[in-house]
Amino acid sequence: MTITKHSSDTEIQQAVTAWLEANWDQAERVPRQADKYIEREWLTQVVEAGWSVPSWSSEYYGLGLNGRQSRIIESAFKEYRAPGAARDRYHLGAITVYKVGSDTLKRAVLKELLTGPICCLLYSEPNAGSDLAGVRTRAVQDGNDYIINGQKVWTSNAMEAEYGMLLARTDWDAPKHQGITFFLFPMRQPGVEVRPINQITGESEFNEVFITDARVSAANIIGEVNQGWKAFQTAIAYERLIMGQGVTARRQKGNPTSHPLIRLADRAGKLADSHVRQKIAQAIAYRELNKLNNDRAKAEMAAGTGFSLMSLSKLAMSRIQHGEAALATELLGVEALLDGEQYPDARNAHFDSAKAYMNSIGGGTDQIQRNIIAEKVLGLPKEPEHDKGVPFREVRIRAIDE
Amino acid sequence: MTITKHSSDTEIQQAVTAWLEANWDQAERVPRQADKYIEREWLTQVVEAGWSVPSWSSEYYGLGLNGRQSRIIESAFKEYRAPGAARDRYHLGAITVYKVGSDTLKRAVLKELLTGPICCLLYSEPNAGSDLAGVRTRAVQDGNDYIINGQKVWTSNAMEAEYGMLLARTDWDAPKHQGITFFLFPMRQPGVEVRPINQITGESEFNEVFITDARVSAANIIGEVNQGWKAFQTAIAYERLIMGQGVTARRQKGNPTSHPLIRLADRAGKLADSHVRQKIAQAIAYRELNKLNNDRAKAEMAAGTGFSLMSLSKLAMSRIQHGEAALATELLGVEALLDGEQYPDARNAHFDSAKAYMNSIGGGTDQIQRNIIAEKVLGLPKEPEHDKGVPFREVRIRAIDE
Amino acid sequence: MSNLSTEDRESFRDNVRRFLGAHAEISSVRSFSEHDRPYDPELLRSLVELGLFELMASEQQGGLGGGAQDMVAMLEELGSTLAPLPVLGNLVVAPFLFAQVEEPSVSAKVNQIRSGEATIALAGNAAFVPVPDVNMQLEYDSNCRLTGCMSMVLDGVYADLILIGFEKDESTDLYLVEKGHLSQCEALSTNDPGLRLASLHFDRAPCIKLPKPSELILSQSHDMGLLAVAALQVGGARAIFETTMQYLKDRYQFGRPIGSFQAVKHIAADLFVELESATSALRSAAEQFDSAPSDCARSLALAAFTCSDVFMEIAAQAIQLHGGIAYTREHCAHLYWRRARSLAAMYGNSDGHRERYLSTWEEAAQ
Amino acid sequence: MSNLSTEDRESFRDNVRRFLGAHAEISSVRSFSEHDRPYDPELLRSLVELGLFELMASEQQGGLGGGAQDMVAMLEELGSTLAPLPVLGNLVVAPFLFAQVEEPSVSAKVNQIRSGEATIALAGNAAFVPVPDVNMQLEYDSNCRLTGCMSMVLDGVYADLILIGFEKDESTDLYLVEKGHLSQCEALSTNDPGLRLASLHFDRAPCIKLPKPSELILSQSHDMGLLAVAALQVGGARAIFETTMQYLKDRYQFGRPIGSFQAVKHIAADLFVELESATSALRSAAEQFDSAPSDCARSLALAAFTCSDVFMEIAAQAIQLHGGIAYTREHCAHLYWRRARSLAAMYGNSDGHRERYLSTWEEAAQ
Repeated sequence: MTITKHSSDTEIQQAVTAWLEANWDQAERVPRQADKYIEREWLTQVVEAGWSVPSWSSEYYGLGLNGRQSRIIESAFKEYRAPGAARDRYHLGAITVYKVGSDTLKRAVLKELLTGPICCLLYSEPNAGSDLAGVRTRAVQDGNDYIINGQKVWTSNAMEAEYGMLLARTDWDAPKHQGITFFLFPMRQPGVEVRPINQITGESEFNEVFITDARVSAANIIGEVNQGWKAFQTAIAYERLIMGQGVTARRQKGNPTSHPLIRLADRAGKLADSHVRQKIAQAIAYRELNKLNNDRAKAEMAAGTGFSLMSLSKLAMSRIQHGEAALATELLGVEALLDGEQYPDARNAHFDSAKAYMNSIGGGTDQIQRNIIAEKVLGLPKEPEHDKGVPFREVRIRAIDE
Repeated sequence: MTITKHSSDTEIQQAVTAWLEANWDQAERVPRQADKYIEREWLTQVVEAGWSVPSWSSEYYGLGLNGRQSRIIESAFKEYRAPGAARDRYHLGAITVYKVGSDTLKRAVLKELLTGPICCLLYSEPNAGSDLAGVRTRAVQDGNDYIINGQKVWTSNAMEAEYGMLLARTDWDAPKHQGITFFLFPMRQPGVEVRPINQITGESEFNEVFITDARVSAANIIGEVNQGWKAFQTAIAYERLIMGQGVTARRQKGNPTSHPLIRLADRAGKLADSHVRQKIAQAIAYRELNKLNNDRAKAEMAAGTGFSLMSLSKLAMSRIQHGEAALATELLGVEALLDGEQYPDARNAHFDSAKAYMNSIGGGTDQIQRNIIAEKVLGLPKEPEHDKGVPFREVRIRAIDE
Repeated sequence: MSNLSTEDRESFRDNVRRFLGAHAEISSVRSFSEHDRPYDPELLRSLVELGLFELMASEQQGGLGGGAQDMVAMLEELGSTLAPLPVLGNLVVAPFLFAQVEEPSVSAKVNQIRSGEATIALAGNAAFVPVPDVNMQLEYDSNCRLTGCMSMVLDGVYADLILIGFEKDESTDLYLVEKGHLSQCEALSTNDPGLRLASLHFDRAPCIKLPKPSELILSQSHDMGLLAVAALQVGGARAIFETTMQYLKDRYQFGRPIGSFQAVKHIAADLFVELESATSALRSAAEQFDSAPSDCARSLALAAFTCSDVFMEIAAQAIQLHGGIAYTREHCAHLYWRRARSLAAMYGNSDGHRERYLSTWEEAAQ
Repeated sequence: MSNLSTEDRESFRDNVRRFLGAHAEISSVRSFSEHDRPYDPELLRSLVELGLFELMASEQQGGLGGGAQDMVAMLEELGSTLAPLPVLGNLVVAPFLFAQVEEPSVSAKVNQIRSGEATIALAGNAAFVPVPDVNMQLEYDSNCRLTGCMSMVLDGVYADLILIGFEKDESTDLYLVEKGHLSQCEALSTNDPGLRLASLHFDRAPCIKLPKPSELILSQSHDMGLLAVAALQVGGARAIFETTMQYLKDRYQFGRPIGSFQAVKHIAADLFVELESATSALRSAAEQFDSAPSDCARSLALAAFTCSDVFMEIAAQAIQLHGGIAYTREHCAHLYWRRARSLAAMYGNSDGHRERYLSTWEEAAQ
């Protein structure tokens, strides 16, 4: 039976289940008809069956289903613990190419992307942090290729990625948003060096990527030459969406039956101290208030009016995370000098205190978030923009340029 | 004996005491040779004797003395409780004319100013608040006079003043600081209406001044046409100096033997509550820290390095005053609903809470103070100025101008 | 529980908002305390016509049977105007206390209250009284007369009826007294011109002793009063916040709207987070009250301190952000600021509610 | 009291600053904890040559007889570098405790400490110990040997000498033990790589029991230690503040230095008020200690919580203002931030000092 957007939920359910029964060994977690599990082969099967990106058009490996219908397939795969579904929700590279790439590009790379390679997103640079459009990585045309030189930073998954979606400047005489091109850039080539960043949390989630005379074909431009900023907006929006989903699922504090700050205060013998109690109460309250705001946002989103509320959560989370971690540190007393596995309370307090900067700096600092809330939600006027309409080569990156 | 800068301190002391003995009845607080006390007559005597402005040159009623020598005279007058001394320290109008007026203007008005009239300072306007140079009061030449139209606000002493030192715009095509003229403007004329401002504290220290087709002679320009901003800097600097002296003397909180917040907490039965105690301690600490900063500033000023510390006090005072008043209000409990003479604690808490805005808004808002500290002390770069070099008539005062 | 649908509630809210926008002058607060007159009878009558006074009355009593969510929605609107109105007595607490009283002697009064003919003040030391007099003494004699006095009675200056809640030995009695039977009524000077207080004296005053209310009704009356204050706080905070945002757009200095300065923007953004948080806390508490009135202690406490703190903060910052103009009595900012300071002292203070909030977390963990 | 003139102190300070600027690498902190080695002997020797270790020794003992103001001036400088140094033991507390000991058996040790040949750790439960072990037990037997253990001894990993202050029944004994006599020394992992802790075990360890110190010496040793921590905090806060201000000038985004954005400026201005306040509190407390050491409780408490809070605040904001670069371990900001977090836990916490500060106001009023 062919599944289309006119199929009933039951038909979809039956079709995907039947397919999985026939092709996937749920117990062994391998394909039924394979000697050993080769990821690319299995993913190819999934793509060809249409389960990989069911919401896409049939021209590009999809079934043209709506969101609800797609979720049925995703759930079935989850139940069978089979990989490869919902790439139309989670594969940043494939989604971006599908949404903004040319037909030629889509035909050339989409299937490859869906059946394996991880795609990272190469946008931040040492001099383009809060000012994301201040890209200085340089792309110079050379026949059918572009030659890339520059440095990217804060790149997730750069070690594993076969492709990077790369922002590079192709016109230095246009204002900053208008001279940027977006490339699907092969990472596994000479001239691409990836170095993990040691974070203050002890983690290394991000990388620096140094690019020296590396090449990318003009055919791999996503969108159009010098129109990369617009194409990039799609990618970044999906990245945030995917990240946001991760964060929500990560940790559920605010469990009604216990609270770590109450436990720490109790252990420190300070649970009767009214000052400590006020601080704990307010810390717990900030988290609960944010949750209530988010609940209200979701309800209002359904009615199409919740954008302004949604925009508050990231900023609010900075106060919550920094505040809880600071209070936990304080409650440790002298134990705050210690760290490491042997002292889990101290380790958690230090880790959380450092990790809080991930929210207050990463993905747009608190300062940028406040600008956005003030301008986009409250309608306060923008600051006069200093680099607006200025050819990018004249925009300063340091005082010495004066 | 004629007093000059070469006289010894003892000679000065003897001379001024002898003069006061001869001319002023210390017990009755009237001149000895007068039937009744007419202020202007007495002040004329003081001016002619040189005691009024001893630090000024002899050409303009002074004796050419230095600061220390002048203080001897001031002290003697204070001891005899005789008015009229130290006008070179306290008479804003006379000082400004003396420092920046033309010789013609000085000869014309200085003596008159010293022997009576109060001078107010007319600078703030409804559209020139934080942006003091945004003056829109208009001065148009008409023969030997200028005709003035506009509105001033936040003027102290406008009711009593015979003259106002007035900032008015004379060139609308120059950038904002360069088209302003400073006038010694007669207040007692048709077209000048003074209305007291009712403040949220219940006081009326300030006034609005409405000026409609009033006149001032071109001879009364202080400094030069269109150079008024510079002349005004002298006046405002002296105004701040005189105000600052007043504030320092006004109230000495932080008396070591009692503290109003401790008393209020005790009365509310909350002096054992650790949260209340922490808040009180921090409130007291902020005031003590500011005092310590000021002490250090004075010591460093002697060594010529204390400017940066001096500049912090006004900003720090906002947190102190708002914080103390908020805490007092909180400690009142339900009594915070009340007000008036019968409830002095409530009345003080409400008054102080309102009056704190005098510091955090008046004389440059906290926001302006932070700009100054960041730019002048910490050397952070200025914001790009939006109205720099722009003809003033093109500077916007409301969105509708777009 | 509420008998109104969400749509009904929102359309009710819109009606009230439109009406108040057209008829309730913020400036009415100024003149209110200067004359010894009660609330504006015309405004009251119009609100009765809008059905506002029917809202909380039960359906048995011919009311709309509204719940906390409905009440809160209306009071957010009333809070935004500052217009002097007998909110806590007539609109919230008395209807709730009377909802289950079927005493004929009271029915007439209830109708007067609901028709806006009579205003009612809440007095005594019971928890449902917004400004309780914890030191009060009261004697109810064998002739059914009351003797005693109580200070700081909200609306006590001119209310036609006084509802007294007197708690002693963990038992609470309710008495209803007519204004005419007061032996003395002394108006007190208040910081907020829109909130008037009096101390009242009774000397063998005839009264109606109401049937003893259940603990549940008493505690829920308190909870409704507290929610009402939180709603007034959110409404007031939102109104002065919006006024301030408009000013930041309109006011130009240095050739730019002052709202384009980054530091000003950031204050605004932070205040907006607080405002929306308070709104969420308020509405969630009301919802919780409607769905599980005996299990809403945590929500209520959260709403109480959050809404109180936020109104204080926003009203205070509003003056700062306006600059000099708000230092004048002509501007409305100080009126909101005074209201914030007064409401913060009703039904206990923020720290107390925060303490209670934490206790609910500890209890849950046990 | 100090024997140094203000000019001498400032020229001493300049020498130390110049020397540290040239020779003390902030990065030395990173490698410090990775090797099981003591402080950099070359750096120590140079500081001895600068006279730093003579500073606090009394003149009778051939030292400079410096006072709290001198100590504080030097420690502001040392605090700015983060360089690992045996500050609290060798420079501050031990010299003070030894200043009046004339026991010949001790003199040799004192000379070693002052020459930088030997480093000394402070252990025990006495108030002068920066990280006291309140639960410790200790036995001093008839053969003059010590048995017991104590956790979290600062510098305990490699110090040549351990000075133990043991308080029991309101009486304090001092013991001096050589490293070689420890039965066990376990290094603990710490959050600040520049501060190393160990737990120490003694099993009938030979020791020198020092003459019983007076209450005054004990309490002043504590006060000096506390002032030293406050000075390190101010020094650290100033260093990372200045680093941050420079970054705000150098770093361009949107074609402007980020320090030209108003909201960033305002954070900087507020932090500067805090920094200068802490500096004033510190110096005033040191001055008060020098002029009236028995009447400086209030000044000391004020300095203690102010300097601690300010370093925490400035170090935390420094990371935020730097943005992503300070989220990397390569950047120095997190090292200051770790130091701030660790110092905040020495000699009690901020809230405790604030409480003590208020008490002095209450006592004065009685």
